[in-house]
Amino acid sequence: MNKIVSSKRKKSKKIILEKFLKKNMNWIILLIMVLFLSLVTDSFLTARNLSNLIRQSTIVGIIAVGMTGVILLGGVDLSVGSIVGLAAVTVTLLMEKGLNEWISIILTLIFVGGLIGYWNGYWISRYKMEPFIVTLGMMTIARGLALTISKNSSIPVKNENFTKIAGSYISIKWSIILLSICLLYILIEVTYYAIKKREVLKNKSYIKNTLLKIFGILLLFLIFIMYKGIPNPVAIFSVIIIISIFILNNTKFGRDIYAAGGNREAARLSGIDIDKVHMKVFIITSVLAAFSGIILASRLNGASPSLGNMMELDAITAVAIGGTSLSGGIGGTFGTLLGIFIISILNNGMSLLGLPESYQLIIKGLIITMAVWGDIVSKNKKYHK
Amino acid sequence: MNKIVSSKRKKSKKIILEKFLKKNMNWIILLIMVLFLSLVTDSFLTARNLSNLIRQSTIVGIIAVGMTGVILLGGVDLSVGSIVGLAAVTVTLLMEKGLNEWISIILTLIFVGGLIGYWNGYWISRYKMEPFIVTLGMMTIARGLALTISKNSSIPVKNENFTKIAGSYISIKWSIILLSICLLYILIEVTYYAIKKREVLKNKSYIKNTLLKIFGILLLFLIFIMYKGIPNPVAIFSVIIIISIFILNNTKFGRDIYAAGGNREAARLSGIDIDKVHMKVFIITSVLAAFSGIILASRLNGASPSLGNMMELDAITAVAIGGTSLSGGIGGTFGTLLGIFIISILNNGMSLLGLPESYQLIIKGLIITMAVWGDIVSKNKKYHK
Amino acid sequence: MKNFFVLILIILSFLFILKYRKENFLKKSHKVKVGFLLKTMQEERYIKDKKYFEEAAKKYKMEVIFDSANNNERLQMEKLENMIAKGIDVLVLQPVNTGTASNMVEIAHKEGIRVVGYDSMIENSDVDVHVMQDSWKVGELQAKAMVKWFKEYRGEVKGNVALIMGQPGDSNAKAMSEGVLKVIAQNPGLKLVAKQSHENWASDKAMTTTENLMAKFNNNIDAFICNNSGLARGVIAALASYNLDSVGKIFVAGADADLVNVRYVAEGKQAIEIYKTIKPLAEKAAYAAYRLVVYKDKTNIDEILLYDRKVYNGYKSVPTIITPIYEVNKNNIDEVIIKNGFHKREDIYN
Amino acid sequence: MKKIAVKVENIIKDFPGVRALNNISLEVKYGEVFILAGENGAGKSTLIKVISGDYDYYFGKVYIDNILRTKENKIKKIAVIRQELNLVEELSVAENIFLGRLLKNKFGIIDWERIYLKSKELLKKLSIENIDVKEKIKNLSISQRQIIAIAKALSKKTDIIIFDEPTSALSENEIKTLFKIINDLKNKGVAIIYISHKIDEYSYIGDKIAILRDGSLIGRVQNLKEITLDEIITKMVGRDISDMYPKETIDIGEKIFEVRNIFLKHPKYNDRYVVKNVSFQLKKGEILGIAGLMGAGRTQLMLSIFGAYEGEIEGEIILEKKELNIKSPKDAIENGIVMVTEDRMKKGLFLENDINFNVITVDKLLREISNKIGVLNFDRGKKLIRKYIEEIKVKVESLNIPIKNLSGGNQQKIILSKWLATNPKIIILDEPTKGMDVGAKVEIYKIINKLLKEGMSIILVSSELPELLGLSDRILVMNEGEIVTEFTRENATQKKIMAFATGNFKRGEIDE
Ligand SMILES: Nc1ncnc2c1ncn2[C@@H]1O[C@H](COP(=O)(O)OP(=O)(O)OP(=O)(O)O)[C@@H](O)[C@H]1O
Ligand SMILES: Nc1ncnc2c1ncn2[C@@H]1O[C@H](COP(=O)(O)OP(=O)(O)OP(=O)(O)O)[C@@H](O)[C@H]1O
Ligand SMILES: O[C@@H]1[C@@H](O)[C@H](O)OC[C@H]1O
Ligand SMILES: [Mg+2]
Ligand SMILES: [Mg+2]
Repeated sequence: MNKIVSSKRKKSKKIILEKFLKKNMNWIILLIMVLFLSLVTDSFLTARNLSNLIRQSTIVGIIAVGMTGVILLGGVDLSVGSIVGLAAVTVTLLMEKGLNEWISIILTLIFVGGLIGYWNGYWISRYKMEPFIVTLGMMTIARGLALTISKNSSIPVKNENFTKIAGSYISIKWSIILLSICLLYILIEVTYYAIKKREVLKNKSYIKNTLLKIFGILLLFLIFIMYKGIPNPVAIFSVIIIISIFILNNTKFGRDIYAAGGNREAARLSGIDIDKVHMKVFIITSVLAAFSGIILASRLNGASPSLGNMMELDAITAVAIGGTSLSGGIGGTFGTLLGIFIISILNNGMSLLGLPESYQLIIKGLIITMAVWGDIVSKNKKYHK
Repeated sequence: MNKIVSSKRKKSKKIILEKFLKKNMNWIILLIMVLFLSLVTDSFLTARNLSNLIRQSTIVGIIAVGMTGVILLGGVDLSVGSIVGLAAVTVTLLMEKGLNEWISIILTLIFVGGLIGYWNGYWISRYKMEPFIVTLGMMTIARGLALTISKNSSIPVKNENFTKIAGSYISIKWSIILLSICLLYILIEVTYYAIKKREVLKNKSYIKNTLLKIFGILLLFLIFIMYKGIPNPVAIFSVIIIISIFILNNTKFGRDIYAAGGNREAARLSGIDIDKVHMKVFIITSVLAAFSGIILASRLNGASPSLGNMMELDAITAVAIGGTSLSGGIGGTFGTLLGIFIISILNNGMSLLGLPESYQLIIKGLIITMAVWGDIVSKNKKYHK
Repeated sequence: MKNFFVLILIILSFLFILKYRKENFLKKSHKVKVGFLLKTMQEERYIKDKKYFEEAAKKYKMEVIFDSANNNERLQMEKLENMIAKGIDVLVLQPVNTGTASNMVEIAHKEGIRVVGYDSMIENSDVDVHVMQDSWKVGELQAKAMVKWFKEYRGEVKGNVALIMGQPGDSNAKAMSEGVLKVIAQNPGLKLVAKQSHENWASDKAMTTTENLMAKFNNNIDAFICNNSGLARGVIAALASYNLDSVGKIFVAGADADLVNVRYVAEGKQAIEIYKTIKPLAEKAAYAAYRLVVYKDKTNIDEILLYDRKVYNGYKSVPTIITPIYEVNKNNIDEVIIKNGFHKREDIYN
Repeated sequence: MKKIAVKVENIIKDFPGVRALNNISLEVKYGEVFILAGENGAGKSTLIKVISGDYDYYFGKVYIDNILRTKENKIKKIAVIRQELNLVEELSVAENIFLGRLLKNKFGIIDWERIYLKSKELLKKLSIENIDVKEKIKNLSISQRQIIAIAKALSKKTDIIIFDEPTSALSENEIKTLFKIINDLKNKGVAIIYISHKIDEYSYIGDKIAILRDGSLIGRVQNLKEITLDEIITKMVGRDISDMYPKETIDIGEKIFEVRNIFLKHPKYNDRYVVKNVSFQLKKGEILGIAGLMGAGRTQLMLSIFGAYEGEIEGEIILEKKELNIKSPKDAIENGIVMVTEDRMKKGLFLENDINFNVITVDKLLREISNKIGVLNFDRGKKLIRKYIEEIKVKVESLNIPIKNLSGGNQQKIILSKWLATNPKIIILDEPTKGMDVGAKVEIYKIINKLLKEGMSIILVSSELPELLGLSDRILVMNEGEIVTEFTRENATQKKIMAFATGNFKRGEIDE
């Protein structure tokens, strides 16, 4: 008889449970956090707090969307945090100079987001420099610029319209309409598949995703209808998320990103313009970071040059927790969204619990490690080299 | 006649100059900085300032030595800055509890450096997690720990001996003796080659290096003899540098690092225990960071939990400027030393010039980018993926 | 698949709870909830802020919801939102950024929560009350002490001064520095030879700056004025290596009166510290918060509490309770620090 | 009786979805050369990895010198030359040879002197003199690397050596040297397991043969004397292969493509040329073979035509009487020139992705199936993929299978179908059948014929002379970056080609 050299064989029941646990590690972490917080605090599971929480996640969330693209390419962008600060300062200064809010926003997106992205992209694609070091340099430069143009001080916003951009809510009526449209769209899609392409409905992960989407929308319904409607930044963020998922999955550009991140050389030899892909991704990321800075300035009613400090690390963390491999090629925005929520719930929960800052840091570090560990173990992913 | 498809052809004279410029980009940057600062400020080129400058570079320098190993493996360690803070706080607290300074130092090295390094190494080697994310988690955790154990406050040092460790100088007499020994060693080596292995002396880069070493030591002679002798931290740092160069070039462990960083799979199949190499490197790096924290506490006569903030980025920058490729396998400590000096001279110079912080940041970012660009262009190195 | 449904079920049951949970359920408790939101806990002094505030709140039978924001203004706004979700009745706020905190006041006001500005001025805002020391005055006091020192040790007010500033962009750092600069401008004999910000208030960076300056001016600097105690510690550490860490040789001033610095003052290494009285600050803030809740329906602050004077913050004149700041020098440590219970005698001397 | 070196019993090794080895038992004795034969994906490399101890988990037993291998007792005495070479590019030749076993002096410090000396010795034994032992691996060609990998295994001084396709990148001369060394080793009593797809090598050096198909042993282990090559092939593929090189006569048309005076500068050394003054023409429906030894510059020449060469290029490229300015592979593809590169894993495949992705991810195709703003039409994409996959007869259950789970042959077919979908005029094949079994090779050859019929022209770079001779209409021979001669199909022979490839004759000289 064969003897088993391997000691890995276990009873099948155990394996199934283990597999389940591993496969859904992030969801489990999320669930445990939610359960725990609901039981221990009075305020976590209120529509208001959840609405806050979702809104709070948008600032880093917008950046993390761009960062997902960068990390899919196997790179990293450390300059986004400083860009947030620089953009916030720039947009407020422009308005202070008397420019209309929309013009200020557009100028900021172009000159802060676009130019910095171009700079990063230039060195990275033209000279094949490491994104880490190029964006580290830019992180320093952009912070210096923010300090310089703001003369080291904070700038208030007096423009009411600007403040409304991130400060107000979509009315409950419109919120209901919008969410219903989303729901309808999903239902139509399902029906379409049911009629035209039966085989899709047999795909487990498709079903899982659809259920998840429906469930998510219902949850949002509850939250936003019970509390003021959809916050503007959340609406903006949702649009960005949807567009980015669409781009990554359904456009040539998205494909190019996966190809360039998965095997640079093979992609190049397949005629894909690697340099252009890098350039575009870094520009988009910077523009999104600038946009995030603008929203932040609007939320804060003003700006200071130190805004966005260390935000790059939060964004990277969200992407990593969301299962995008730091060596590129694998992952996507949907995971990042999950990552963002894990971090936001964590921050929100610890703050509701009134934990001291020092403990918050420790717990946050532990959870980051565990979440990424769960992701790695579950997908049997490994970092190479 | 041949037609030129590529437009890249240039005249040969230009090429030679260009080649020279490219090849020595970092040295040229260094030289320009030194020249500029010598002309513009009265104080840059004084023994005292240079002695300061070298001493100032040791704190980040010690960390950068460890970081060189980590980066040679293709990883990165973001936790070192927090370890500096945690170690500084720990060692002072232990002394406050009445422990002898040496015992406190050893306990700190073991329990802060060793344990954290083990933690990082564990996740990275056992689960093949990305060093970036593991050490990012640890960066947060260690900072939290530092805040917790110090109760957010600064801790004084009353122990005179401890203060002396980093505060005092090796007497001028001994400094002369030590430096002379170094010089002698080099001369003996050259003589040995001249007699036994003529061909080595024909090796351009060997001659260049030897001349560089001799010149360096003479310079140190001048500086340290004119000003108080060798500062203790500089002596310590020198020893660490020499050991690390030796380890990387002449021991199995060192070569294993290059192999593992250059081609993980090939190294593994050659019987190299990749996991162990990672474990060792991360432990050494943490211990060095802890050591750096201890020296910093000694210099400052006390510690506060926020010490070392962002120092990881300085260390990584130094390594990158020094020509170690962030994707692993290429580089070494000697380059890192150059990188450290570039950064230190930059910081020192800008501070002597009295530039405001905001400009300092901009210039620093630009120089980082240029230096690494120079390195990449000169060696035709590229980041892959 | 089955497992997935279990998961959904669990989540659905949560929804159930969510739906049937009335928000005002939170407000059932009768205790007044006061939110106390600091900018960070990463400085020594803030432990005291928290402790004194909690003690004082207890006296008024208020429940304290405490949080701090890691020096991050975005985070601070989020924390405020969390606090509001927890149902606070009144807010005591130390802004991370004095320039952009007005929005937080507005958010709180929209929820019917009144705001006490703490420690620093919340500019351009409709804040209800300020309880603060005057940061500008801190700088002024440091500089005046320096002038006195010059007269005493040098016979004339003539020499080189270095200003060691905190986080670039920090509004308190800015205010303190302006106070210093004004005094220097009034004394033509004083020359400002350096003015350098330090990222993260890092004391090791201050040490490096000091070393560079001493080399640059060949030890010819007479005074260092620092925005906080940590920076002053860096300066002292650098001076120590030249044996210049002594009041007789070089004047060093810090602010916050951290334990180590008070010790330096006692040992004669550092000339002065500024003690920003934290106990009265915290107590007055708790008092103001309490009154603001109790007299919710009154709009005129004059009828609610006693304050020192009105200070214009760019938007309106804010009723302000000013807490004292003191110079700490070798001779008054007992009186200023120990008697107030700020540090213990045995901690300072031994 | 010879002693038993390796014995395996009832080995089963599963990968997700595949049983790579199914109940394999065999033994290898000292002093014999044991051939492992089998198609791509038959499980040869997997068996090697089980034997050498790379895998911790498998069913069955492995004995080395009659000692059972366990997790605790891994017995690391076997030297393996792996299919995927595994050298560290940034390190020197010498260090790679001694990697993991660097020689030390009595203080435990690495003794570089001895390492260099020993490496030189080893290379000398392999009749390689032109490789500097201090040179970095990254500056070597693939064939040179292969030799270093062999040297590395030989340096281990063990008495069990496994060669997993050592000759697929070697020239005939080098192969001869290698065989001499293997023979010497055998005579010294070393046990050797030898894997190769070049079946004619078997009778040359082998003693025994085991044939694997789909993870199972076909028949028993036999003496090579008892079995004919045809029988081996039949057993391997499970059917008869009548004609190895099914060359079909196709009408060769007009000149379609020409390169003139191509010079390629070395990307690092400005004064060195990798390719010098190369000119040639290609006609419609023609297969132009290019022969040459390792490092002759064939790959670089092809890369330059394809727009992927990294250094400076001079010369003219003319397609259908139009001069092209090709700056990137994209330009080449646009103009109907495509290239199947020699290093499949590193430069051809997206290993983490499925078949779908691998076929469609070509700039041109992606653009073809997307609308103006770049939104992809997956239905159109799938149709395209199916069409070309069917055309090339890849048998796969689904297009969602990760490409890394396919055998080498199937992977190569996927790459071919991807290029076909771009509608090329000229296909450059660089070692297209490297490391493939006979069955898969013949299939590739059939595809090549089909392509010619459809009006394409092919440039075939290959180190396997029989393949070149069997398929090409004309053969160019390169030596040190230059084309030294040209043969027609009729008057080319292996011997003549080698004479020119080795530089023994120069351009214009007439042989014999
Ligand atoms: N790491 C792996 N994961 C999954 N499947 C694998 C793995 N390695 C090999 N396989 C599969 O196992 C089978 C045997 O592969 P193996 O590499 O042993 O074949 P081989 O006989 O060496 O083929 P070739 O001649 O192409 O080298 C193939 O179907 C292959 O796809
Ligand atoms: N990227 C590169 N950098 C430096 N040298 C290179 C590079 N690529 C190729 N060379 C050199 O160019 C020469 C030609 O190599 P090429 O790969 O074209 O040979 P080949 O004829 O295809 O041989 P084979 O593939 O059998 O090794 C070799 O001497 C090689 O060392
Ligand atoms: O007390 C100081 C505070 O006023 C300033 O704003 O931040 C640093 C502290 O040390
Ligand atoms: Mg194989
Ligand atoms: Mg080739």
